[in-house]
Amino acid sequence: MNSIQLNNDMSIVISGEAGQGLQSIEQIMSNLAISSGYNVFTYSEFMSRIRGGNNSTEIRISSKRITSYVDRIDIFIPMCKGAMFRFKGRIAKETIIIGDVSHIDEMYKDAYRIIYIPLLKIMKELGGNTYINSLIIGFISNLLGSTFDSAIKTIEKRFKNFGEEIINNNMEAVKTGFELSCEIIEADKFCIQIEKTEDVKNNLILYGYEAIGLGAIAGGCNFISSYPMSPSTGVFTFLAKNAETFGIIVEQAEDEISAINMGLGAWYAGGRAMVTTSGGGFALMAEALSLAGAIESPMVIHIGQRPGPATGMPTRTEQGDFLTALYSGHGEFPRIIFAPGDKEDGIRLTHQAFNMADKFQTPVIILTDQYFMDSSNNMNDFGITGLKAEKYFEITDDKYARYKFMGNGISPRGIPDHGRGIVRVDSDEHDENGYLTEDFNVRKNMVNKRIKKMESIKQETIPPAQSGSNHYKYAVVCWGSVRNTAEEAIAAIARNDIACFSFTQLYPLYNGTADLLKSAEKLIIIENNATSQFGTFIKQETGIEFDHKILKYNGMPFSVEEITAEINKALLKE
Amino acid sequence: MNSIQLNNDMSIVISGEAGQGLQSIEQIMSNLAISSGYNVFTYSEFMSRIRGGNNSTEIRISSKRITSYVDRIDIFIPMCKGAMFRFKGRIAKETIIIGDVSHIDEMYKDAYRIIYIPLLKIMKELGGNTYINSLIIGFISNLLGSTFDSAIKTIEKRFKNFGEEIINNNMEAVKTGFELSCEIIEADKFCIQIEKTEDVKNNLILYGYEAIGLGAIAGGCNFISSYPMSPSTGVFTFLAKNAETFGIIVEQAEDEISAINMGLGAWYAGGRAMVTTSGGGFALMAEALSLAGAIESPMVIHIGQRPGPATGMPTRTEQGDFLTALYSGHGEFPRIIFAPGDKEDGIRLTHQAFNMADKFQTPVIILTDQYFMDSSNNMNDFGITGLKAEKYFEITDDKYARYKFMGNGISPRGIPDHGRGIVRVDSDEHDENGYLTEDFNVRKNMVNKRIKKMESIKQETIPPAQSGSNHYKYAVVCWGSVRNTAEEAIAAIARNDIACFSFTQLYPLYNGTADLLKSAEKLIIIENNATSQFGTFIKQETGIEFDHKILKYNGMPFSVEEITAEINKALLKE
Amino acid sequence: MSNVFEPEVDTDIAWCPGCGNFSIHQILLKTLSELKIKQQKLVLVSGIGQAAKTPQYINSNYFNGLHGRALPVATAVKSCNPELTVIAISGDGCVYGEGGNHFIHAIRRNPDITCIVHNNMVYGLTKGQASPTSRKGFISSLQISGVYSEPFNPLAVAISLNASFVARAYSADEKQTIEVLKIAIKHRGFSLVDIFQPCVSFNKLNTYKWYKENTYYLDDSHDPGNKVEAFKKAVENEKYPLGIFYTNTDNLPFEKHLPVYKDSNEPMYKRNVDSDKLAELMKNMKKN
Amino acid sequence: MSNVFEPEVDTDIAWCPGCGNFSIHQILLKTLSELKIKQQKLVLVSGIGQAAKTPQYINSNYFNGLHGRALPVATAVKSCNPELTVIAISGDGCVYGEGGNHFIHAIRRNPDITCIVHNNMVYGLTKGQASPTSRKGFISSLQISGVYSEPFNPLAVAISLNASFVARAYSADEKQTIEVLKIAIKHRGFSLVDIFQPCVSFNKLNTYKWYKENTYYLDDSHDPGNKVEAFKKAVENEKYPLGIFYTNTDNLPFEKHLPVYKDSNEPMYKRNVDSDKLAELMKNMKKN
Ligand SMILES: Cc1ncc(C[n+]2csc(CCOP(=O)(O)OP(=O)(O)O)c2C)c(N)n1
Ligand SMILES: Cc1ncc(C[n+]2csc(CCOP(=O)(O)OP(=O)(O)O)c2C)c(N)n1
Ligand code: SF4
Ligand code: SF4
Ligand SMILES: [Mg+2]
Ligand SMILES: [Mg+2]
Repeated sequence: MNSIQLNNDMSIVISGEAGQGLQSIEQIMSNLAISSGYNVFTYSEFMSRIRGGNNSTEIRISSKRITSYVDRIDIFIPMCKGAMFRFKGRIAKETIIIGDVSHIDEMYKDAYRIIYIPLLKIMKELGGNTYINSLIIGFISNLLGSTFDSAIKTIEKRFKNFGEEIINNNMEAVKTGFELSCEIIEADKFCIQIEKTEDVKNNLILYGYEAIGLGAIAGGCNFISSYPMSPSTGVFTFLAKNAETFGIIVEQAEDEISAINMGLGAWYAGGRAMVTTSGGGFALMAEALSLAGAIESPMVIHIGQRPGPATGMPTRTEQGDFLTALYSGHGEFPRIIFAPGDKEDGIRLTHQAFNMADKFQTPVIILTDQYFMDSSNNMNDFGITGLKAEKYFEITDDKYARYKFMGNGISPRGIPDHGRGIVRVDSDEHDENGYLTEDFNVRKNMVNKRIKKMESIKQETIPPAQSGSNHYKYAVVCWGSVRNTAEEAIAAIARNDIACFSFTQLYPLYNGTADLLKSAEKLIIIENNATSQFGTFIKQETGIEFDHKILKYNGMPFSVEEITAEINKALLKE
Repeated sequence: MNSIQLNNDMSIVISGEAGQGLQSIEQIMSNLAISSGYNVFTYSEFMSRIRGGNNSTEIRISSKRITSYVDRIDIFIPMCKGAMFRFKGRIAKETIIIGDVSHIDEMYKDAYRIIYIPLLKIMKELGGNTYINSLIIGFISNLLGSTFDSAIKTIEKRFKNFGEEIINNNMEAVKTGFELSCEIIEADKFCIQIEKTEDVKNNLILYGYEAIGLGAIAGGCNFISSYPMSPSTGVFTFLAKNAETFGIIVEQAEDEISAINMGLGAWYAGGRAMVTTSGGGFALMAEALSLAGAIESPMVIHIGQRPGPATGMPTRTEQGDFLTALYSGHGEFPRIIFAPGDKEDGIRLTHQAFNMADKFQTPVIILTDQYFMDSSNNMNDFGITGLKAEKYFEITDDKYARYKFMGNGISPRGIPDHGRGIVRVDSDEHDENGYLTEDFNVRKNMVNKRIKKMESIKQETIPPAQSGSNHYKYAVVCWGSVRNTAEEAIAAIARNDIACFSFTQLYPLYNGTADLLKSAEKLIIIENNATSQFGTFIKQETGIEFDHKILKYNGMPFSVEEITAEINKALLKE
Repeated sequence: MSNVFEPEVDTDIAWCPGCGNFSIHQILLKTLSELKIKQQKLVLVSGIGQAAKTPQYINSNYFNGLHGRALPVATAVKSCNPELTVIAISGDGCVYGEGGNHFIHAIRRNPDITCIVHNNMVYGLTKGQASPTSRKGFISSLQISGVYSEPFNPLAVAISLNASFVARAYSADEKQTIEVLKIAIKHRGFSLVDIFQPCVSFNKLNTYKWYKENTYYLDDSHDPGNKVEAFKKAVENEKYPLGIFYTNTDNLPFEKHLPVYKDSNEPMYKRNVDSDKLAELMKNMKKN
Repeated sequence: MSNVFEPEVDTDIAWCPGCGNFSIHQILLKTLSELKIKQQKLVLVSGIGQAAKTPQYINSNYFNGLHGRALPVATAVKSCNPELTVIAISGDGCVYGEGGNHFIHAIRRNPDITCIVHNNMVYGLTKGQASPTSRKGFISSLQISGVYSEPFNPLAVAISLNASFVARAYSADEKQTIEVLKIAIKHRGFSLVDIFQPCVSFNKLNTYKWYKENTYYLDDSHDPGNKVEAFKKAVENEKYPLGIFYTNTDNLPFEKHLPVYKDSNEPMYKRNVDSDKLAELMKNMKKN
């Protein structure tokens, strides 16, 4: 086998069973990567089971900032038998396969670039399969040019609560891995050249669920009641972990209906509540979403999308719930929908969701997906502590009327026992005081009042992030988690007549949307769903139709290569 | 007061408290009307309470078939104090007010046409206020030219289970009313001339809820599980009443979630199930709707719409739930939405809903509203017994696979123990056999399969009913229960350049819709909601935008006069 | 003595003449006044139904939410501001039917709230269908040949779940019911007060007369600290006992467990994000 | 003897090595085979969770529905075709958490189905959060400082609702559990079999050892006909009794009440609309 050279952007995929500790490898590796001066991106894809099956993590390491998933695999590490089967299409002749002979499928053994390491034998010596991930960490860390010391330190930290024997064995495993890899490098089989940069060393590495969680904390979230549901649970767990520090009430509800009704009770009493769920759980919240509309309660709802309908593929990704987020809940009332593209969007928009919900007394939905939740990358601390939680409720007096008619439809929001006023909220149609009414005129005015709020909300819509050319013939539209992948693809295509518009606010639609799009000759939309839901909505709002739809709905996210190829195909079609 | 003459179309409004028996009057009067040879239409509007408050019924009696609500009141009968307050805008100088002096508000007493009858005194003599409705029945029946005999017979039938004293007192009340009215007619104060026709004598009088119930029976419904919710409960009650005769399993569920999951269980085991609910209950069914999509189960869902959001106005009417019916439930899967315009539509479409649900293995939603449910009119028996319940499931063999890939996406549906096959349905993504799968390719194919069914469904869409001119410059679009009112208004406007398109299938949209509309110079849409949901959808599907929207959302249905005036206004705006 | 909780305006109460709800309304007004609860500190949470209209007729903060969903709302209100007195008040259909799951789990959670159920054994507002507590044989427009399901036994279920306070009262007995309610509201933890309430319009089976004939009061010999005895009483159905069946203080109230109130009782609305801590968290995340 | 219910294909079972689900799976296969149920006549209904995957590994009709919703589906299946043997099988989170309301009301309705709950006192599939049956103090990624809610007591609740058959078993005791399951399935009416099941991945509190040490079998002295005694046993929590706690045949099964089966046992799928009767109904509606 010839010596292998990898330059500036490397994608490592490690594949194993659930329970083999892929997540640890991923997290430790990304920490090692930035401390060594590399940019890093990771994405885990896994089955809906706790042990066995086949999961993988992609770790991209690069000299430039990278934040998206690629199909390309530079290094593939199978951690068990059967770990290669699902990667047939992605393991290329250029891929370096590193692993135990017994974990490598026969078909690769002749024609592919394989570096055998006697994983099983070493494991046996160490006394258990559980050390395999430490070994791999040692192995890769050397490849990346980490010092042995930093590798060891990370492992030590990781296992500090595990008793001496376990720590020692893991250290031993790291050491073995490190040495193995030294041998290989020395044997000149390998050469990785990724430019280092000091910049990243002080970076954060954030998963999507952490970004949403941090945004929530910054937005003043002090109440979360939810029901576990993949892929949204990470947000819940993150807030639980930080509950004591930040004074957050965390309660696992008996079901999603309870969760959101608790959330509404919390806002009513002066808390700042959110729920986190997935499409199926959100479906159960529809009635209470409508209640938020009726009582004009703030509410923040995070939906981590996964493929539906029904249970679908619990641990996979999709963007299939936009229209149901937009129209769930009976009756007519305002709402706001965000869909963060990258982790920074995740923090900012979640923070903003709390402020907007409070300001406009309306539910705000944040749409992410499994790809967003379970991918991570390094980023700057952009000054999150500067984000303020704005409170919009007021001290009430004797004459307080919860639904006082105001010019813009937004009545002052009171809180029980905060002032002398009495705060009445009612799911029935109500008068200004919150008393049930059957008066047809009051009804009409209350509908108008609620709908009126949309006007103020529309004044604060966020324009899509634009990348690519300013003088574009081709406009590519995407939303939510597709953003970074699309942007990287557009950058790769490197034409000066193409622009990419990544929407992070889906509803209400940025009012300059038609202007942005109509100047393009050809419009392309990219969505991780089967029916182009956002495209449908843009048509409804602007009359503009997309010429080409790039849709994916097999449960996996788009890769940079796929989008690149599909856009090129679309451009060729002219 | 001068003698009063009413010709061919008379609108009587009786107003009283909940509990005074307005419904009995309405039902008895409409029976008397058709047996006398008149056409009849009734509509009840009532508060969300059991006693007290103020409710009313409008009874229209006409020589022509009439099926819609008018603002005009020819005769107004207050049955208690405070019964006139809400009718200020509708009681005109021409309105004849008939009632006890103490029930008539002062403001009317001088300038309006009042016929005083000593209701209270008579009631006192009979020994109770409860006989007031029999008296009014007697009174009106004579006005209508019913014979005394038929009035008495109807009352006798009505009270047959109530003990002799009650029967006698009611008969006495009818008699008194009849005689009073004779006196007035003799005094020549009154003259009603409505042409009679033999045609109607054999007609049915159907309420909306009966139409849906009959359609369900004709469609082979043999299972209904629901949770009571106005205004949809009538359908449930109707099926319960007929359960034993038609072999229908009727179960009041503990909540709406249970109701629809029971429905899905029933279809799975070979039953034909429906649920009936309103927007709030439907919101709770969203997850199971998605389940129906995933497991490809037939399901029939009736939504009786009422004003939202949340509890809103429980006994009022609105068309505010179209978009939520269209997009509720996470993930992407086919569905069908009907919205009957008149009672015949109600029967036919509900019948068809069962057959379509079974044929395409998909949920079918029927959208009505309180106006539709609680209005009645006479109609022909159009041969409902000719409607057949078509069964589409098959006997299975050893090799049976529930989700076998077929060209059109529709796999043969098997039933447990009907054949040798094993029937596996799964809310997770599944393979052809119904086993859970995480295979990306199978996932993609299953999505395609489900979406593919839309093609077949689209081939059977129902065009909108067209009335008015064939060579139109103006096209008016409406849907659901607005149909008859719009049609009567268009007929009243009597121009030869206007056509009315009443949609009874909302989704998928009739594929000739763009063709129908684009030839018009001006497009008007009428919807009983605040945001023109169907108009929004038509724009999304066809790109066509409406020039003028006639929207009402105060909880009451449109009247013929309102639509007439609004259309005229729109036409003037040119 | 003027009662601040008396409705401000002369509202038209939407109940039927003779309905047991009127007595419960009066009982509640008196209880609140006698307990001298500060008006601003009271929050009534209800669902939807005839019973659920009660807060409309009380001059108090209220959250009149969705059918079946009063308890999660009440739990959250109390937990965001433990200084409030929170009463969830609704009908039997609302709490035991649509809201059954919240009933179970609110009891397990044990927030310091009082749950008053107007138990008329029927769905009043929707015109007379059976409720979970309807007796077997009860005939309605949906239960054509009578209810055949076992009636829901809220007391026995609450006791099985080791509820903190379990009582039954009768709307027509003002004095006793006020007494029970006062104890219930003062009791720390989840208190269930199921109140038998005649529905004169739709329940012709369980009338004033029926209740009179089919109830009796638990006497001093009953020990509310004894779970098995309480259960025995709760499953009696020859005659239905009234009074306090069961109390226990085994469990702290929900909100007392919450770490947010460890160092401070300040209600949530007064609190702000600690940006120093946020900065520190960010710093820690960097190191991972 | 070959068992028709053995999975057809050599499926990769998605449970963790050592999980109690494997024993329950084997127990169920043996029970079904010993009961000689006709393969086509068995329907397994499950929700979502690790337990809920069981039907995937049995060669049987199944309806693998939504999390929490097995019981309404199972009730309807049985009522549309009473000839079927219907078993609802799911986890503790599914049946007692998300599905708690259906649990209560299915018991009241009393369809002749068996409800098997794999009670591992944890949410397995979603990675270890507390379930309604988790013991106090159980620590998880969400219950950072331990569960403080009273654990849900399924047996006591079922007994309070006068359930037809209430039993608890333990997954590691194959013989006894098969015995209980056989009786449960043959029992006419709603049968609850709560099976203690170790979750080796997420429940480090309630381990095989813990179950062994904290359970014992009810002996012959226990009278399952005595509700109060059954309740007493159900609330024991020093050690948890195993076996049949309570049975009663007070109530007919749900489907036996249905008028549709008054004159004929024919399942619904074989029936057709009687158009003569429809014609007659139309005629009657004319006369009103
Ligand atoms: C989700 C939902 N389902 C159904 C209804 C209709 N509904 C309103 S009140 C009620 C039942 C009322 O019964 P109960 O709670 O016993 O109160 P009561 O009127 O008897 O006091 C129902 C079914 C609703 N409002 N929301
Ligand atoms: C509506 C809904 N909410 C949440 C989930 C996510 N979910 C799947 S399984 C599960 C809990 C599993 O616990 P349990 O029922 O005890 O089963 P186990 O895995 O322990 O056998 C949850 C919360 C879901 N699928 N649907
Ligand atoms: S319907 Fe029954 S519960 Fe409702 S107000 Fe009337 S009597 Fe009372
Ligand atoms: S997570 Fe627990 S319950 Fe699930 S398979 Fe693993 S051990 Fe069994
Ligand atoms: Mg009630
Ligand atoms: Mg479990």
